[in-house]
Order: sequence, then C-alpha cells, then structure tokens
Amino acid sequence: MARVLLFGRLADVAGWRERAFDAATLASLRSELLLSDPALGEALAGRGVQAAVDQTLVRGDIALTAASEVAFLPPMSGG
Amino acid sequence: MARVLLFGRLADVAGWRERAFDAATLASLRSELLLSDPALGEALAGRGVQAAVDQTLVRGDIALTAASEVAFLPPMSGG
Amino acid sequence: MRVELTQAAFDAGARLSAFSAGRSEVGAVVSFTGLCRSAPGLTALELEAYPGFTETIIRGVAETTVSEHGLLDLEIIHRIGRIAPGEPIVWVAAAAAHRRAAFEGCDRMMDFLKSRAPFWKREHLTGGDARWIEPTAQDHADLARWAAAPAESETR
Amino acid sequence: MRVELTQAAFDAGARLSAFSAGRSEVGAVVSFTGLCRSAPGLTALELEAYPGFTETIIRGVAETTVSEHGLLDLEIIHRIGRIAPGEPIVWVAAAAAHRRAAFEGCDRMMDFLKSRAPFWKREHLTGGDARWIEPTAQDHADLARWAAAPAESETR
Repeated sequence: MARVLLFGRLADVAGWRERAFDAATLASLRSELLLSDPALGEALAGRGVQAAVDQTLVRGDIALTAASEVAFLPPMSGG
Repeated sequence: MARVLLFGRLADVAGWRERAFDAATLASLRSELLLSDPALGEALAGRGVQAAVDQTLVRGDIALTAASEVAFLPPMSGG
Repeated sequence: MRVELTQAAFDAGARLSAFSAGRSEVGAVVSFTGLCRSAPGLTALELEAYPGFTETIIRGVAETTVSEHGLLDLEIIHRIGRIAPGEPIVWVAAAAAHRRAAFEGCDRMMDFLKSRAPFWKREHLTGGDARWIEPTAQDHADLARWAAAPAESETR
Repeated sequence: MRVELTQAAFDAGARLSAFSAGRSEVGAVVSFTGLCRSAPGLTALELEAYPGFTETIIRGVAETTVSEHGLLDLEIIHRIGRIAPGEPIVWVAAAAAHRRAAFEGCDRMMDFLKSRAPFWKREHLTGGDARWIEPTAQDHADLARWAAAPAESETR
C-alpha cells in the first residue's frame, strides 16, 4: 500500500491529495491510476510532471514497497 | 574674500579646513595658496584633485566673488 | 545557512536586523524581499510545498550557492499557504566579505526560487475562482544566466 | 526617492520594514547593507562629506538610476563621521515591479557610492594613526559595467 501524494493542479483533477494504492512498481501504479481515473492518468503523463519516490525524483520505473511515499509533482512554479 | 574649504587629506596637509582668501579668480587663488603653503599648492595640483565653486565642479579658471565658496576635493573614495 | 518555510506572515526588516547583527567579518549583506503584488481581481496567492522535499531541494541549491559564490551566510524564508497582496512571499539574504558575491549569490538564489523551486502557486480571484500559475519564460531566461549551475540538474 | 546622510548609527532592518510597508504595487525590494568590517588594528572608519554637494551628486545618480532601471522607489542612507566595526555604513533599497530591475538598480547605485561618491574615507588605527583610503581598482571595474551611465560624467 504505497502512499500517493498529489500536488498543485493534479490534486484538483483527482479530487484528492493523498490516498493509498496497492502497486509493486511505479509503472503499475501509473496504470492503476489511469484505469481508475483517466483524466488523472492523462494529467500524470503530461508535460513536466515528475514523480518522486520517498522524496527523490525518479525517471522511469522503480519498485515500490508498502512503506513507499510516491508524489506526483506538476511543473514547479517557484515562489 | 572667497571662502575656501579643504577636504580629506588636503585639510591634513594644510592644517586647516576652512579659511577666507582674497582672490578674483580661481587661478589667482591657486597661486596665492601655492605661495603661502607650497606643500598645499602642490597637493592641490595633484592627480585627481578637483575644484568646486559654489558646489559645482569647475575645470580651468573662473571668476570668484566675495560670496564664492571654493572647495578642493581629493579623489573621492566612495563610502 | 538557514532555510525556513512558514505559514505565518513575517517582517523582512526584522529578519534583516537579526541576520546582520554582530557581523564584523562581513562587508556586504544583500537582501531580496518578494512581495505579493496586487492585481485586478486578485484576493490572495496560495503556495503549496511538498513538506521535507521542498526544503531539501532549496537547501541543496543554497549550499551550492554558498560554496560557488564564497558566501559567509545565506538565509531563505518562504511563505506557504495563503498570502495577501502587499505581504512578503520570500526573503533571501546573502552575506559576503565583498558586495559582488553578495549580490550574485542572492540574485542566483532568487532565480532558482522563482522559477524552479518545488512550489505550486495558485491565484485566488474575486468570486471564488482560482487558477494555477506556471513559471514564465523570463524566469527560465534568468535562471539560464547561471548555466553551469547544479541548480538546474538538481531539479530536473 | 530619498537620500540621507547621518552621523548616527542606524538599523538597516528598521529601514527595510519602513521602506517595504504597504507596497502592494511592488513585487521586489532589493536592499544592500554595507557594514564596517573589522580588520587588525582598525578602531574606526571615518567618512567625511561635503554637506550639500555630496547629497546633490548622490541624488543626481539616484534619479538617473530610477529612470533608467524603471524603479518605483530608491532610498539611500549613508553614515558620515566615525563608524565602528560591525556598524552599517551604507544602506540602499530599490523597489521595482520585477526583481531584475530591483537588483540592477541597487547594484548600480552601490557601484557608484563605493567608488565615486563624494566621500573621503579614513581608517583610524590602534595607537592613534590614521590613513586616507582611495577607491580600489575593483571599484572602478564594477562601475565601468554601467558604461553609458551619466553617473560617470556627473562626478568627473
């Protein structure tokens, strides 16, 4: 049960900010999110959206554990 | 009787900061200062020393009146 | 070096007094205060951070800035949450022996904070509408001035 | 715009608070604080100004800086007289809609103040010795960055 966090407009698209999902890898988590909410899945694949696992930015796939924290980050706007 | 002001190291050389002199022009004032105090006269002719008459920088000669304020300014050091 | 995110409004002047006090080794302190500008229809800005992650990224860029510009100290205070027009959003102070380093260090830190720092910014408008803001082309051009900077790769 | 010479020590932070207060049109305030650095044997700096003339020259350069950099406000406080190590000597704040103008305006004003402003500076040393200081080559190089600036001719 990875903990998934959404930031910025992604949370607006999804209608939630934090939720637990059961997924063994980041890629399978993305697939599950796309299936359960196509608008969110599309937003997560959008330009400039990054993923962080346990507060480290990740490109490509990575294994998740039950304790993983996965964050999806839209383009950072700066302050 | 023009009022003469010395700033920075010029006042140290002369031993005074403000004194009245009788001079019809800036050039004649310089001559008088050189005659009365050769060390000061030489310092006034030194590199980067400027003269201001009535708070305006002056190059070359200019007529003075009894009410003139003449300032000799060593190179400005900034703050 | 200090990086602080705060929900509460702060007084940039009070921070500058504290930062500058008792520094007889420092010749130059440059501070930047970014204020929330009023705009027609704008009721507030809202800044969201990713707690922990945001501070870590900012701290990494701050450490690079301190070492590359030879700063004696660097402090960053950043508001999060709702910010009213006229309130400070961000405050950066850089201390150095000489002014060139202090200006450049503060300037560079701000270029990063304004364009690539992990914040998400929303404008709240009269009537209850809200819209998310993304960085401007000018922000990216400013940041590109420090081309060799690890700041770029760290947030990519 | 404000130019002030003062014999009394001042608090840069208090000036920044006052300068920044209630500015909802301003996005960016950059301030520079120049502190008297301690050095072996240095007991105090002493700055001499030519009253009236010094303010007029500074005000002229400040007006040019405001108009060429599109500043919304500019304030300059400069100590004169004896200044102890750790005390502020000069404080400049520039307000602008955007940060680039505020940084550049403050930076340029400082380049002028440090290299060509009508001050004469003396170091007082332990034992009672004193020596006059002239501008450094770095100060002139910094100022040359603003090559087209009237600041140069005004003080020639």
